[in-house]
Amino acid sequence: MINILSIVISVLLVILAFLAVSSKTLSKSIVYLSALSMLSVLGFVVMKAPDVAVTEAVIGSGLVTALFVFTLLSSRKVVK
Amino acid sequence: MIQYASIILIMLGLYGLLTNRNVIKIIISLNVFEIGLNLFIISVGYVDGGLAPILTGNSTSVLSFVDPLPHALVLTSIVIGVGTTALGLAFAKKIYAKYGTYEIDEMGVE
Amino acid sequence: MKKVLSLLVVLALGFGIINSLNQNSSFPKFGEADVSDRVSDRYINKNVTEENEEVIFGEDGYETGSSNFVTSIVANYRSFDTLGEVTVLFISAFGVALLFSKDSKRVSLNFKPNFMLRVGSRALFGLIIMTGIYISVHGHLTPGGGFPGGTMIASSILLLYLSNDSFRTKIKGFKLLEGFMGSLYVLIGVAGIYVTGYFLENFLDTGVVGDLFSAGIIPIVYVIIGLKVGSEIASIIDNFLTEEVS
Amino acid sequence: MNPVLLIAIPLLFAFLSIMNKKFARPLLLVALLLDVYLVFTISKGLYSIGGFSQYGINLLVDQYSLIGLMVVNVVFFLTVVTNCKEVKRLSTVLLVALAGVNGLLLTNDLFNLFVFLEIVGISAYLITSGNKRPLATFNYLVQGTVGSGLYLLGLILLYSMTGTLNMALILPTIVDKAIPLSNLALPFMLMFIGLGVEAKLLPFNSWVKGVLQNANALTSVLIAGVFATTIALTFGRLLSTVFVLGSISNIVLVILAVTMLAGEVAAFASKRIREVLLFSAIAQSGLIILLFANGLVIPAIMLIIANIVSKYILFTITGKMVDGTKTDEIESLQGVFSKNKLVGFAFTVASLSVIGLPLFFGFIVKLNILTSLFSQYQLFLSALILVVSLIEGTYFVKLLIKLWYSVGEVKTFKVDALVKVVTLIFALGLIVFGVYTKPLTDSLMTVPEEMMEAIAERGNF
Repeated sequence: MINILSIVISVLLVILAFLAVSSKTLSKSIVYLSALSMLSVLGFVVMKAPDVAVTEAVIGSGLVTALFVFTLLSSRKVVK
Repeated sequence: MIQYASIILIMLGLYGLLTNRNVIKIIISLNVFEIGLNLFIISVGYVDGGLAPILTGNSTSVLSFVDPLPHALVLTSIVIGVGTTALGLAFAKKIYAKYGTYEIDEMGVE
Repeated sequence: MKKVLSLLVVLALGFGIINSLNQNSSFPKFGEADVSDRVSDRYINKNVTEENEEVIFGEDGYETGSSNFVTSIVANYRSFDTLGEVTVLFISAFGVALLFSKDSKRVSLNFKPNFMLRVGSRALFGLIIMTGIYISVHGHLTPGGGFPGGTMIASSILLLYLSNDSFRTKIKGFKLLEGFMGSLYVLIGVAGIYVTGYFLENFLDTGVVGDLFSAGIIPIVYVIIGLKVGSEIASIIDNFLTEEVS
Repeated sequence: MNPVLLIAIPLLFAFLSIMNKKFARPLLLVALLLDVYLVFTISKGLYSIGGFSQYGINLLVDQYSLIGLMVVNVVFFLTVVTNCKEVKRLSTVLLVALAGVNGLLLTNDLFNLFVFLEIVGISAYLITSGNKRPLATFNYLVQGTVGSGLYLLGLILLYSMTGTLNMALILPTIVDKAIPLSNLALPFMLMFIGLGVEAKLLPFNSWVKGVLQNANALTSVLIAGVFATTIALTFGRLLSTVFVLGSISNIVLVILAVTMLAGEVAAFASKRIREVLLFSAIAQSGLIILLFANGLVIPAIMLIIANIVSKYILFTITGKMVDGTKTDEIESLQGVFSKNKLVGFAFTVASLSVIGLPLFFGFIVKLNILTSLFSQYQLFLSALILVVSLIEGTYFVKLLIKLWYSVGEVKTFKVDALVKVVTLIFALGLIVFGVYTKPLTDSLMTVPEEMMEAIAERGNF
């Protein structure tokens, strides 16, 4: 069971990472990055690292995404 | 399996750094690189059938736990990653204020 | 062309790493790490100086009283790393503030907060900040600790930003909190030198494993870390939500 | 005194300094003074943090780190004092940088080293952010982060094989467990690349040009002098007490040789004075790491000391010169020293010492390097160093002639009395040590033994 789960997670991780790196639009890239980070939380849980999972969920997935979005928000203003 | 995936993630991050010419995309690639790195570090301490490193109820330290040291290292590296990401984005905003674009190729020769 | 070349380089590098790890007889295969061979063994047994002994939940007299091994490493065995890490975040937050100019106004979000958002976010604010504090305080018993706890506190402030258009955190207050907490961390370390002879030594009673009031300075340090990280991240968010007045 | 105070005091002051901006600069000066005082009073030994002997983090004070601490702290202090105006908004950053630099020199733990590397790195990004070239600094940030990421990857591989992070324990554990050299090639290569980014080695140093090209005196002395010295010393300790190069030593040597040659050739071809110094600095750091990789610890330390002193003089004077004349084209700077004879004298002494002419400290260093290499029968390397010195001599002499002899009108620039005094004292120091080297060589004698002692004692007390 855990084995299948870890295989699914691995495949999804690679797909999402590829999408995040090669996607054409910035906002899509950021969403993929956030999803990748969320998925890595699952990976941490599978590898029995609850502390890291909590931290990554809050900091990596939440805060970093917010910072990216804020940067995009402020730059969109200047264009107009 | 996750260990291989994490190495592929590190490589994808490097690939993104080499090919992308957009400041924000470079920071995103950097983050992919760091996530891969963190997963790899945790995978080094994983023990099949090991317990999560927290003593609860009536468990004792004789049981087999996964290696807690990499977890502590990853906590540090996640926080450091946030620091550099925030700083990188601040520089990205500076760059945007100066050139009006995130594309390095459109900035002209410095 | 450049993409293909980079792909080839990266593929070769990745293949090389995986290959050399597979052939490496000293590198443990995934899931086969031998913890008893590493320093972590001593950390799990909470005894670095003498022979290994069993640690039982609910008893006292161990080197650190934290039932979460990761916390005992982060806030005790390798506390110096954590001090450095807090410093990294501190200098990043300071740098972000340094890079943005002084005359700035808030980034206007493209929507007016409606009634639901205002009430909901205020209700959530309390919940999130309580969760954050709980996680920080219970860092030595449950997963989590100062870093996620502090970030949660900071994100509750982010919520206030979203709901209230004229809200502006008092950065001065955060600066004071941040500086005060950082100094406190260093001073606890220096106190260790004079009480027991070692920097950042745990000079309080370690108590019973599993109690809330146990583990000596670990919970204190973790709460300090939580507040410091929280104020640093709040000031980063604040800086990102302001833009230069041109 | 406990050496941890060298790190704790600047950190404490940094945290205090953000509460009230007015006190930031006085706090920086006080911290620097305290650190300089402490450096000369701490005693040798292994200091544990938290009291966990070899299982926790240790700070190691031996002759090697003591010399490094003295040099770095004193030069850091003088740099701040002579550039008091530029320091203002960076006071907190400099406090943290001071803590980071001392930490890098003292720490005896691989992961702790990574943390301090990040601290020093981030403060370096912020120090260089003042040059109004955000893209260059961004480039530096990305490369630095990838570099330290690769270092971390190598570190964790090493941990998974040896089960320890203590630098003094790695080598004994490798011997105990009989880990074959081929298995160690990957982690050491990754760590070498990671540190190579910060140490300005060739394929990984494209950040240097953008960051230092337009830098003022403070930035360039800090980055090219203080930080470069610290990284070189840290690298040196890893190369001599932790790394087993084995099968990758040839790759490493090629990287270093190419770094040196490319640096000197680029310096030779350059038309701007700051670029000349910059590329020369790259070549020098290649040479330093090369010496460490060959196990020549004493000549390497001598070269590091000669380097930081001459780099301080050259970059400070150049920075002031460029500030005053608003140009750094060598052609338009012709004859500047004919109006500023004292400063010109210091500059000349420093550059002649870098080339390695007799009577100056640089000569003793080069002689020492060559004799050590000959005694190891490293003929190829000695030839390489001779060729490199020749190129170096040509462009420095060319530069000096241009700067002394005026054709037509001459630009002038003002230098504070303090800068004059400090650079002159350093220049005289280069001459004095060039004639009478005994005290220095005596104090360096025991360095290699003491470095190995920590390993022999396996990080115990």
